[in-house]
Amino acid sequence: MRRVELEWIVGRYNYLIFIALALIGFYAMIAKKNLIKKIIGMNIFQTAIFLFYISMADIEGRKAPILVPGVEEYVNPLPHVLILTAIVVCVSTTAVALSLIVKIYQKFGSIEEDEIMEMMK
Amino acid sequence: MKMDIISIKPILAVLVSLMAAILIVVFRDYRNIREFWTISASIIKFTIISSMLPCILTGNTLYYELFSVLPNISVAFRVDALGILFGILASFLWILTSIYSIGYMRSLDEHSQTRYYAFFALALSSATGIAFSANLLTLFIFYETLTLSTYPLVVHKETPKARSAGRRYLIYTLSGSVILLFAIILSYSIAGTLDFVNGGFLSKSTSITNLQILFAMFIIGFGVKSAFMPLHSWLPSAMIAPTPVSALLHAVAVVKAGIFGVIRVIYFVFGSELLLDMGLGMALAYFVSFTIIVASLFALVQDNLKRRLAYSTISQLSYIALGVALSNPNGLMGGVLHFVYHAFMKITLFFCAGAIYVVTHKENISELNGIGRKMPITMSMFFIAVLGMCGFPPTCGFISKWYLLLGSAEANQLLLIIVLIVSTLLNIAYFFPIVLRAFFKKPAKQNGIEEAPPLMLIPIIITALISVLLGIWPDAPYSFFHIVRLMEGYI
Amino acid sequence: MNIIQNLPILVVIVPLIASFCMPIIGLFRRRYCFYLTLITNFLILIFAMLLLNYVINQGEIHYYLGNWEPPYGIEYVIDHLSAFMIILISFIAFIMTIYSKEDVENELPTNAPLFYTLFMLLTASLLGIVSTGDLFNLYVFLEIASLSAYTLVAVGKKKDALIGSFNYLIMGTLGACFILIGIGFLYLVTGSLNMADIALRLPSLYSSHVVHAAAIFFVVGLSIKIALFPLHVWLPDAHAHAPSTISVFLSGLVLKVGAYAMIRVLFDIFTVEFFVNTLPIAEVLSWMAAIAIIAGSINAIAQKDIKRMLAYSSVSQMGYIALGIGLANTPGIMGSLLHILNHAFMKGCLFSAAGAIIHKYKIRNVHQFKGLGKKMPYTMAAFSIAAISMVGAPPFGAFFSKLFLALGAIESGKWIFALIILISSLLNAAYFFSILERAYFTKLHDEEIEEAPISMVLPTFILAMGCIAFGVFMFILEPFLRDIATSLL
Amino acid sequence: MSEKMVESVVARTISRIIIPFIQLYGIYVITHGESSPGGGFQGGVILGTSIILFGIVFSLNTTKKWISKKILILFMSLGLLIYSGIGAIDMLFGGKYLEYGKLPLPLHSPEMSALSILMVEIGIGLCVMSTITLLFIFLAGEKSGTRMDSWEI
Repeated sequence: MRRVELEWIVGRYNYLIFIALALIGFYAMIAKKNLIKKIIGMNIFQTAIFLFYISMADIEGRKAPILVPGVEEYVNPLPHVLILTAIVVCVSTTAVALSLIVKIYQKFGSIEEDEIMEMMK
Repeated sequence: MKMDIISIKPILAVLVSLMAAILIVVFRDYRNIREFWTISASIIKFTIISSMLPCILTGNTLYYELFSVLPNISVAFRVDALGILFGILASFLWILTSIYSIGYMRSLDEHSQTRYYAFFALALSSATGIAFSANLLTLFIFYETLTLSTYPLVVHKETPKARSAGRRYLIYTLSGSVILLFAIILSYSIAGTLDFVNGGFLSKSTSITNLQILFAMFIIGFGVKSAFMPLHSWLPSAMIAPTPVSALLHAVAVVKAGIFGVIRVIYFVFGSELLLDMGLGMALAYFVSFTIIVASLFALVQDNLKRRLAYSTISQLSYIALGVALSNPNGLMGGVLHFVYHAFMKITLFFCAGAIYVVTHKENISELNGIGRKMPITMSMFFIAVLGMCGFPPTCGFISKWYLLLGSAEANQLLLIIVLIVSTLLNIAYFFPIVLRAFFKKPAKQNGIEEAPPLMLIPIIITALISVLLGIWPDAPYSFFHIVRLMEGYI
Repeated sequence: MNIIQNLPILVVIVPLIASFCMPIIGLFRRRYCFYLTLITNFLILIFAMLLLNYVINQGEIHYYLGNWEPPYGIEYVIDHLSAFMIILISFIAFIMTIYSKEDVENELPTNAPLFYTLFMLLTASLLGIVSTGDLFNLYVFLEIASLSAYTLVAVGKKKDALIGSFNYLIMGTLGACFILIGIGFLYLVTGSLNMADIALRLPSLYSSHVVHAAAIFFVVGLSIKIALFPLHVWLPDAHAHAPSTISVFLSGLVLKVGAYAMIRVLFDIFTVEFFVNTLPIAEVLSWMAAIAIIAGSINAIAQKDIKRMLAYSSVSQMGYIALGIGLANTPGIMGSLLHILNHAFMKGCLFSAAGAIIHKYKIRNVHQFKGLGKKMPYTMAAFSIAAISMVGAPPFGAFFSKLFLALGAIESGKWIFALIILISSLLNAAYFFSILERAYFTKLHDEEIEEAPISMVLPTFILAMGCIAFGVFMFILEPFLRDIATSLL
Repeated sequence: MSEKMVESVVARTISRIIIPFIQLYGIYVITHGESSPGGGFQGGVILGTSIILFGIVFSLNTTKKWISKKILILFMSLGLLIYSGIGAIDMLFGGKYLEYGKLPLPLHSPEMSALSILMVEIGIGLCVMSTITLLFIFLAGEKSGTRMDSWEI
C-alpha cells in the first residue's frame, strides 16, 4: 500500500475540502427526506464546486485582478467570473426550489417526502 | 440476352392501390363512388401489371431504383418472372374479390366499409410491392406494411373474439418480422448487399453454422406468414375476418407473400446450390412435410367451414414450400404452379363459404345438410374446387401435384412421395364429406333455390372455370405456365 | 446590419428578448403574449432555415461574441449538427406555439404571460445550447433550460406536478453540478473553455486521471439530463404532469438537446479514441442504453395513465439514442441523429394527441379510450401514425433509425444490441396496439364526432406527417446525416 | 405574515436611517462596476436587500404601496431589455453582439465600451434588484393573499 504523506494532503487540502463538502451535499440531496434539507444539501454541493473553482484559480503570491499600480502578477480572473455566473444559477435554482416547497406545503401540508408520497397514493 | 429495362411501371402498380386507398377515404360518404374507385383501381392495376408481361416473357426484367438508403442498400423494384407471377395473380384476383366484396358487404350491410376497402387496397399495394421488390429491404418494408394493413381487416368485426384474433395475428407476424429483420441485417453484414441475385448473394465466406442459423431465421421469419407449423395458429383464428379478406388475403396475398419470401430466400439469397451443399433444402422439405400431414389431420376435425379451409391452406402452402425446397426443375415447377393454382381453387372455396354465409348465415359444416339443393351453382363450383384441391384431373390441381410428385421422384425421396399421397387421401377425407353432406343429406326444411347475389356468384363461377381451364389447357399463350418456365434458370 | 453574419446569435437573442418583453406585455394585454410568441417563433424558424441553407452551402459559421477571439471570448459555432438541431427546435417550437393557445387557455388560464415568458426562455436556451461553442456557455444555457423546464412543469394546476417538478429539480441540479465539476476539471488541465480549443489540447492528456474523472462526470451528468435508465426516476412524474405543450417540449426537445450535448462532449471534446479505447465509456453507455430500452418499454406497458406511458416510452427511446452514441460508428450515430429527429416528431405527436384527448374528454386512463377512433378521427389518426412509427414499422421514420442502429450494432460486432432493438419494437407494439385496438375496434353506441379544436389537431397532424415524411424521404436526409456522422468520428 | 412584522421601535428607527445608505452604496457598486470590483449583480442585490429590509421591518403591504409589483415586473423586464438591447445595438452598426465599440458616438472605442458597460450594469442592477424583491414578495406574501402562481397583481 502506498503511504499517504502529510505533505500530499497539505498540498491538496483545498481539493479534499471540496470533495468532503460535495459528498456532504450529495448525501443530503439524496438521503434526506425533508425537502428543505435537500435544498440545503444542494446549496452545500454547489458551494463546494464554487470553492473548487476559486481555489483552482488561486496561485500563491499573486493578487486579485484589479488594476492597482505596483502589482504585476494577477491570478486568473476567469474562474471567478464563471463562478459569479454559477452563483446566479445557484440562486435561481434555490429560488425555484423554495417556491416549489412553499407550494407543496400549501397543497400537501407537509414537507416530508415520505408523508407526501403517502398522500399521493 | 437478359436486360434490365428501367421502367416506372412497378412503382405505378404499387401506387395505384395506394391512391385508391386515399380516394376511398376521401369519398367515404358516397358508397357508389367509393366502390367505383376500388374496382377501377383493381382493373388499372391489373392492366399495368399485365402490360409488363410481354417484356418479362422475352427474358428481360424491369428495374427502377427509388433511392438508396445505405451503400448497396436501396429501395428498388425489379420485376422478374417470379415477381410478375405473384403480381398478376394478386391483381387479377383483386378484381374478382372487389366485385365479390361489394356483393358481400352490401348483402350483410357491414359497418365500417370505408375502412375495409381502404385497408384492402393498402394490403394489395403491399402485396404488389413484395412481388416487385428488388432486394430484401424493400421486400421487408412491404412485408411489414402488409402485416399492418391486414390487421384492421382481421379485427373488422370488433368483437372480443375478433380483437383477440387480431392480437394473436400481430404477435405472430410482428415476432416473425423481428426475426426476419435481424436475419436481413445479419446477411447485410455478411455479404454487404441485399440485392436479389439469381443464385444467391450469400456465399460460403462465413462458417456453415452461421449460414444454417441464418437460413433458419429466414424460414422462421417468412414461415409465420406462410403458416408453417408450429407458427400457423394465427391463420385459423384470423378466419374471423370478413370472407373476402379470408379469400384474397388469407388464401392468396398474405400467406403467398410468406411463401414468396421463402422462394426468394432459397433461390435469390442463398441459391439452390449452396442450400443443397449444406443439406438445408431437404431439411426444409421434411420440415414442411410435417405441416402437410398434420395440418390435414387438424382440418379433419374442424366443424367451422372457414377454419377447415384455413387448415387446408396451411397444408397446401407447405406443398409449395416442399416443391421449392426440392431444388430440382420439376419440383420448382410443381411448387410455383401450385402457388398459382392453389390460389384459384382456394379463393373459389372461400367465395363459396362466403356465399353460403350471406344466404344462410351458417358457418358450420354440420349445419350444411342439403345446401347443395338450395344453392346448386355455388355448391357445384365448390365441388369443382374440391376436386382440384384433391388433385383430380381435369382441374389444375392435378398438374401441379403431378410435377410435385415428379420432383420428389427425381430427388429420390420416397418418403416425400408417400407424404404427398397420404395428404391427398386426407384432402379427400376432409373435403368430400362437405360435398356429400351438401348434396345427399336431407335438409331440415326445403326452401327451394336461393342463390347469393350475382355480384358474388359471378366471381365464384369465373374462378372455378379458370381452375378447370388451367387444368385442361395449361400452356395457353400468356398463361402462367410460360412464366413458370422462365424460372427453370433459377436452378 | 448583415443578418446572415449575425444569424448564430440572432437565433438565440431574438427569443431571449421576446421572453424579456413578455412580462411587460402580460401586464397590459395578456392575450398578446401568444401572438408575440407566435411571431417570434416564426421568425426563428426563418432564421433557422437561412442558417441551414448557409451551412449547407458555405460551411460552418464561427461567430465571436463581442468580437473576442477564442479561446478568450465566447464563440458560437454553427456546423451541420447544430443547424440540424436548430431547425428541429425552431420547427417544433413554432408548431407547439400554435398548439399552446388552447392548451394554455385550458390548463393555466391566469398564467399565460408567465407561461409564454418561460416558454420563450426555454426555446432560447435550447437554441443557445446547440449553437454555442463554449463549454461554460453550454452549462449556463443547460441550466436556464432546466430552470424554465422545472417551472413550466409546476405551472399547471395539478398537485402532483409540484412533486414531479421538485424531483426533476433535484436530479437536474445534481446533473448540472456534475457537469460543472467536469468543466472545472477540464479547465484545470487545459486552461480553456472553448470546445475546439480543449479538443486540441486534450490528446496529450489522455492518460491524466483528471481528464478521466472529467469524462465520467460529464457522462453521468448528461445521463441524468437525458434520463438514461437508472437515472430516469424524475422523468415520468415531470413529463406526465406537465401541461401538454410542455410535455411535448420536454420529451421532444429538452431530452434531445441533452443528447446533443452528450454527442458534442463525447465526440468533439473527448474523441472516439478516448471514450472507446482509453476509458470503456462507450461500452458502459451502450449497455446502460440497452437496459434502458427494455426496462423503459416494460415499465410503459404497466402504465394506465396515457401520459405516464408515453413518458416511460421516452425513457426507452432515449435508450436508442444513447445506444447509437455508445456504438460510436457511422451507422450508429446516423441512427442516433435520425432517432433524435424522429422521436421528437413521434413523441411530440403522441403527447399532443394525448393532450388533445385530455383537453376534450378529460380522460387520461388508456382503458377509457374505447371508441375514440370514431369520436376523434383526426387526432387518433395522427396518434396511430406516430404510434405505428414508434413500433418501428416501415415506411415510417423510426424504422430507418432503428435499422441504422441495428446496422451499427452489427458493424461493431455486438449483435446482441441489434436483437434488443428489434425485440423492443415488439414491446412497443404491445402497449401501442392495445391503445389502438381499444380506440378503433371497440363498438360504441354514441359515436358522434367531437374533435378537439383545430389549433390542437393541426399541429398534431403536422407532426404525424413528419413521421411519414422522414420515412419516405429518408434519402434526402441520409447524405446530410452521413456528413454529420463522418465529421464527428 | 402579520400586518405588522416588527414592533420594535429600535429596528424601525435604525432601518429608517440605514436604508438610504444601503441604497446609496448599492448604486455606488453598480456604477463603478466597469472599473472596479462590483457591478450590476452585486449592486442589485444590495439594493434589493434594502427593500427586503424595509419589507421585514415595516410590513409587506407598506412595501407594496411604496414600490408595487407591477413596477417591479416592469423594472425586471426593462433591466433585461437594456442589457440585451445594448448588446444588440452594436449589431445594427456592423459590430458583433456585445461588441460595445461600434456605436456612432464621438468617443474612443474604450470609452464607448465603458459607457456601454455602465448601461449594461445599470440594466442588470435594475433587474436583479427587482427580481430579489419580487422573490421576497412572492414567497413572503404567499399567506397574505399574494398568490405567486397567478399573474394577477
